[in-house]
Amino acid sequence: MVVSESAPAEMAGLSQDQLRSMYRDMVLGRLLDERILVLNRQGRAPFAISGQGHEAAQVGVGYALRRGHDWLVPYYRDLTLVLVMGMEPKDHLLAALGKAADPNSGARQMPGHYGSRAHNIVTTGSPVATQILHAVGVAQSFRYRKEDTVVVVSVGEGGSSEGDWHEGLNWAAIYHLPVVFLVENNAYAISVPQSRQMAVAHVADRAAGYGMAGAVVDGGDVLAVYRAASEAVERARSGQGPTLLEALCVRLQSHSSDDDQRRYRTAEDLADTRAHDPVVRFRTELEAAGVLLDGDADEIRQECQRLIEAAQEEADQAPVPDAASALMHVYAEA
Amino acid sequence: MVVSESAPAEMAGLSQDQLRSMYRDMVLGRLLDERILVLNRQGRAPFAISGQGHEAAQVGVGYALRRGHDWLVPYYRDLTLVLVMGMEPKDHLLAALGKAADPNSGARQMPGHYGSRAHNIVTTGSPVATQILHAVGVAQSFRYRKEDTVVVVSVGEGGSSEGDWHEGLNWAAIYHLPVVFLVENNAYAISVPQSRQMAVAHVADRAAGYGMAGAVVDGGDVLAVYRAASEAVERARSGQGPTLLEALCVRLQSHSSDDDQRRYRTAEDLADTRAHDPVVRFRTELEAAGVLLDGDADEIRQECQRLIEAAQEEADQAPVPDAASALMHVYAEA
Amino acid sequence: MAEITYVEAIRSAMEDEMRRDDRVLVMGEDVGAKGGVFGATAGLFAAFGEERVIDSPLAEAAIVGVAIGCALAGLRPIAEIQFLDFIPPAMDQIISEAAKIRYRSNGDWSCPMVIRAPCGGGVHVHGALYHSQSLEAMFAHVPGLKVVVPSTPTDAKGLLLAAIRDPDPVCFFEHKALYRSLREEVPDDEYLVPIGQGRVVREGRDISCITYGATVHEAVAAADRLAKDGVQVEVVDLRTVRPLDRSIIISTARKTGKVLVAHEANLAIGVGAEVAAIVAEECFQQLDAPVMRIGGPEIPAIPFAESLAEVYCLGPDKIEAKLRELAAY
Amino acid sequence: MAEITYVEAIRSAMEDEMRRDDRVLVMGEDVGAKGGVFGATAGLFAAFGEERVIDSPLAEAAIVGVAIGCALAGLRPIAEIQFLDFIPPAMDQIISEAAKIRYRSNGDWSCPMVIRAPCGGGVHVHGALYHSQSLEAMFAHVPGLKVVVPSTPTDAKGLLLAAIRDPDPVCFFEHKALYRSLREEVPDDEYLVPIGQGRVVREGRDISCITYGATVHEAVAAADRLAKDGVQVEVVDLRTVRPLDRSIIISTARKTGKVLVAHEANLAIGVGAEVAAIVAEECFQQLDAPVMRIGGPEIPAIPFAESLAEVYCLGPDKIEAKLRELAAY
Ligand SMILES: Cc1ncc(C[n+]2csc(CCOP(=O)(O)OP(=O)(O)O)c2C)c(N)n1
Ligand SMILES: Cc1ncc(C[n+]2csc(CCOP(=O)(O)OP(=O)(O)O)c2C)c(N)n1
Ligand SMILES: [Mg+2]
Ligand SMILES: [Mg+2]
Repeated sequence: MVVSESAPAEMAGLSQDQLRSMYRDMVLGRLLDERILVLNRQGRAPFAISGQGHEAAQVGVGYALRRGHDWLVPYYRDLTLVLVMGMEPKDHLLAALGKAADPNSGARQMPGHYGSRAHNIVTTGSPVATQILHAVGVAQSFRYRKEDTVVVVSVGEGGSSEGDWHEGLNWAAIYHLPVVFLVENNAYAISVPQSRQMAVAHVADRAAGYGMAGAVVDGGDVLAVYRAASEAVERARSGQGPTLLEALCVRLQSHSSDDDQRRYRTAEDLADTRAHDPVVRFRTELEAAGVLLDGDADEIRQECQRLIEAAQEEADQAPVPDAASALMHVYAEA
Repeated sequence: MVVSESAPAEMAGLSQDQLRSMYRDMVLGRLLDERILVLNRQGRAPFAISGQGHEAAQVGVGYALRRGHDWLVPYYRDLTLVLVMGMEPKDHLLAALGKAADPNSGARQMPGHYGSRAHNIVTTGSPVATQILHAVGVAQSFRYRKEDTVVVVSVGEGGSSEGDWHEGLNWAAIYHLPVVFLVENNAYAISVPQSRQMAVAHVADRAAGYGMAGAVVDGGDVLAVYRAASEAVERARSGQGPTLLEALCVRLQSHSSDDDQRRYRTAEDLADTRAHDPVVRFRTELEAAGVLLDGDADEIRQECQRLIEAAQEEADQAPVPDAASALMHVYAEA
Repeated sequence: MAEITYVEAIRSAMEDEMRRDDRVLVMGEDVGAKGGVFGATAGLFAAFGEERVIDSPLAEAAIVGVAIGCALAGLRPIAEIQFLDFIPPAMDQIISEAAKIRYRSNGDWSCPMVIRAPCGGGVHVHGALYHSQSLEAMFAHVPGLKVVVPSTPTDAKGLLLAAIRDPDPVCFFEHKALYRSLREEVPDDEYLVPIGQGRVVREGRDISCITYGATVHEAVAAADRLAKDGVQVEVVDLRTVRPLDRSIIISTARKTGKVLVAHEANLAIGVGAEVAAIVAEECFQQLDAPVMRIGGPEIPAIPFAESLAEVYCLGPDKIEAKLRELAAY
Repeated sequence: MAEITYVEAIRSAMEDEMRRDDRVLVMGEDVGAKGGVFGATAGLFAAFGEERVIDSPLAEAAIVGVAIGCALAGLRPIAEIQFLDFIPPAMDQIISEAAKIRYRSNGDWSCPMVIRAPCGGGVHVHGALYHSQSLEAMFAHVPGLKVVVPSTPTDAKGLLLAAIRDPDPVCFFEHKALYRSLREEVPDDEYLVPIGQGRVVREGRDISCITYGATVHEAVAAADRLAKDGVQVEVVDLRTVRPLDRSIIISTARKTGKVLVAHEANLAIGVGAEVAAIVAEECFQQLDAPVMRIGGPEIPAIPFAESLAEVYCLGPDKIEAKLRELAAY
């Protein structure tokens, strides 16, 4: 198990534009996430699930992909990652408000159930870990058609306890499939701490037992994630098989809008979590490295806010689904 | 991963009587197994599933247990192991012939579906790997009641691909439960070779990823198995948690009476398998060590044959189940 | 008599039984410190400790499979599945194992355990497709299981006590829309509601509405409306969908001669089909109208947006319309 | 026209379709070199290689889940589950995932795939409790799935071709007692049997026996016996149990006025309950007798010993007795 470390000075060989773009995507994800929580608190969005604290992991992985070509099978915390893949803030505000134009599901599913064929983002449901097997099947198809496409599938550390997780990793290893298993480990599955989920320090400790590569990376360090993910994606693309990539994240918010994490996490734990905000950290690093100059961060923030504002205006106006449409798409329409 | 090696000279600290008894149990299992196959070929037993080639692994494990105290959750190849636990040849001839007095299931299940409360042998069905979780629950109960009982659960290497297997090992590791997971690896799951079942050399390579002890042992070497199993049982009994114990076995017969392994195994593979008959091997070792003297082996064989003969006579006479009884035991009888 | 909610009835049944019988354990996701996502196990962790209130890994087959092992070893486990929608990974353990253990061992082994899960949805439950399903038909089809779907706090408590003491596996499905919306006085003293017995919730001579779960309350509301027009609807709460209380079904159908079966679950091959088939076979001579059914339409589950959810859900209006159709027949 | 067995019909449908469409893949336990435990995939491995005929690990959720992924990526996978009894571990992937993919994505994604499994038992199939079950009701309850249970070689081939080309997930359950016992001439040219259409196997004006799968042949045998006494039984083979062919059910019931529904699966909340409920609701005016049902008794599955298996199984005698009961009504 290699815990990759960041070398902020060299900035992973990325250009200043790329670095700023990564930061901007993290900010966009964060602000959109915050906005959705506000809509929930206002009683306008019945349900919200937050990815705050996972932005660095998601941007790091997203930038390692050939967007428009590679595939993603996400999970509900991947708001920032699906934005990186090309979805728009409006798409998720439409979902939060239950509007017909929600591209994920037409407001049939709860918000956070991502999917968009246009962006190679596979539709996802609620059951934890089922998506692992879908990604393996997608990868099997790439291999069968001799395509050089890679699929990333994400899941929480809790999800690694499910049988489907095991069956999927095992299958991918047997067939050396082009898939990256991304575990976004935020140390909790709702209220259940990692120590009640597994008896090992890292989910990626299991990679060897499947005969695949494994890596643990600091998920608060976007560049470290980018490097580790790039390696994993390269491995997959070049036919050397799957990787189990574990990104150690923090969960800044409660599990969902139906949960209150103060009821089962100590004040110290929560304070420590807040101290590991990956967006703050990357800003600090970019400022120290001179990539972000005075005012740049604020400008990025304002640009993102404007985008979200405009998106919300559109989403507010959008109609709710037509009742009759509820009966459609059970089977292919004749 | 430690591959335990046998040291035949010292004979694992066992007395000559114990060694002879182990050999006798292997022979009894083998002969009974052969008899059941004959009944099948005669058209008298509709189905048979053979454990030939697994006898050393099973006797080695069985002798490591406190019989009458410890528990077993077996699988369908464990004929010899359930005999070691105290079941009788007659019990399995009754099952093979579908007789009412079959103690495993009253002829409701196919032969090979072992179970006997009197012998702490948990009832088993056909679905592969479900039993893993039952054993974990049994072990959780021992722990809850602060008993010093150990449970062994067995499964094939193919069964290790099932989700239940993963969920069970993970749970047992988290709670340090007194369970020994015995994988009887005979390199095939029906026709599927190990290379299509996993991308690792040994199932026990997975132990570390669960945070539990693991060992691979030559399942053709009864004393090596006995030693490895004794260690695992001791570990469990003393509260140090579960062990994943893999015994490398050979499958001398086809998967079941419905299968013909010559259709998917090469002649060399089959010849090599036959060369690894564990019963022959132990006999040779015991003779070399002077534990079995001239004629001893034949005498043991004859004793076992007589036992089986008598048992079959009884089983032949025994009545088939009464039709009305088919409706019983769906729920507790009022 | 204390006035308690439906979820408090569930909670107190478990607490009482855990005090009375130290073989009773609870296991499931988040049942410990958090007390369950709906609070059904609130306080149990503090009262009984982590050996008896087990925060399981995120693995439903394990929750049920380990509980089966506990039952085999003589304990009385209660397995909580966080939402009924997440029970399918445990289906094999439930229908291939728990349901068949007594039968396959010819009575040598048994599997006394309870599998609790919140079910159901509704326009104001925002759970959408995967936090709203009513899957009881799949379990009610399976000999070896018992399946209970209580509709009131009193029943919830009495039936859960009976389920925990039952010698066989019991699926216990609790409608999440009832958890906090219903409040009722329940007896302070221990009482059991027998599994397998329905209840006439409201007497009537003109039409029978046979139902269970949260739909009972919608049926009663609809019946009240018809009463204003002089049509007397008898509402029967099945309470248990396996085994079905055939005698209450047959007697109400023979009495009124007109039957509507109603449930939230998908209609096709649901519990209602069985009830209708029983009525059709047993009450042929007494029927004055076709047996009618109302239930979930041919879509997978309840969608998220309210405008869509309404298409799925029953509610008093739709039931009333069907009852009036029957009345006019 | 070649005379082929039921299993050969299955095999040749897969082979033809694999030749026609390179998106078609087969995956499952032992489907490769062994050709499947019943030989349904015999020769495919040699013909199409290991990239298209995949010996899966022993993991049913994976077989279905990976097939779903293939379908999402544009292939047309056929997933074989070795015995229907071993499908429950894949239930989550089937009912929570495959069945809901189109609906939950509002039509953005779809999941065209076939899940094949041998089902059923009988006195001379020695499979016992876990190699004999008929679990179709569980899948037929679920919107989003189609469920096909063919009874003849001709139907098996034509329906399997239709299933492979269907844009949605199809469960395809093959009765193992038919695999080698039935032989029939099937057309040499490509033909499809449409999913969702029943078939009148034998015309009759007095009683309808509505059934499917292997029971069709038992019903025909029973009908032949009644014919000797001048009672004309119409035997209807549903062929597909989701979607049900309502019009054939209603028209045969209205025609004869007497209906027996028969199937091997457990009776309670089975497909027969739905058929009976449809008849009861739609044919009330035309019925001359109660809708009757016959099916698996209240035991988990078919026991091993013949004396016990007979208690479970239908067979012409039991069906005949019920038909005579109806005739006499
Ligand atoms: C099969 C299944 N079981 C339970 C749930 C309820 N549930 C939703 S998220 C969750 C916790 C997931 O934890 P983890 O995998 O660590 O991901 P995180 O939410 O921490 O990112 C649970 C139990 C579910 N959605 N699916
Ligand atoms: C869940 C399930 N799937 C499939 C089967 C059919 N089946 C019975 S044994 C077997 C192979 C098991 O192989 P392995 O685990 O290696 O044990 P072995 O038979 O080699 O001892 C299969 C596929 C089953 N019984 N249960
Ligand atoms: Mg987590
Ligand atoms: Mg094997």
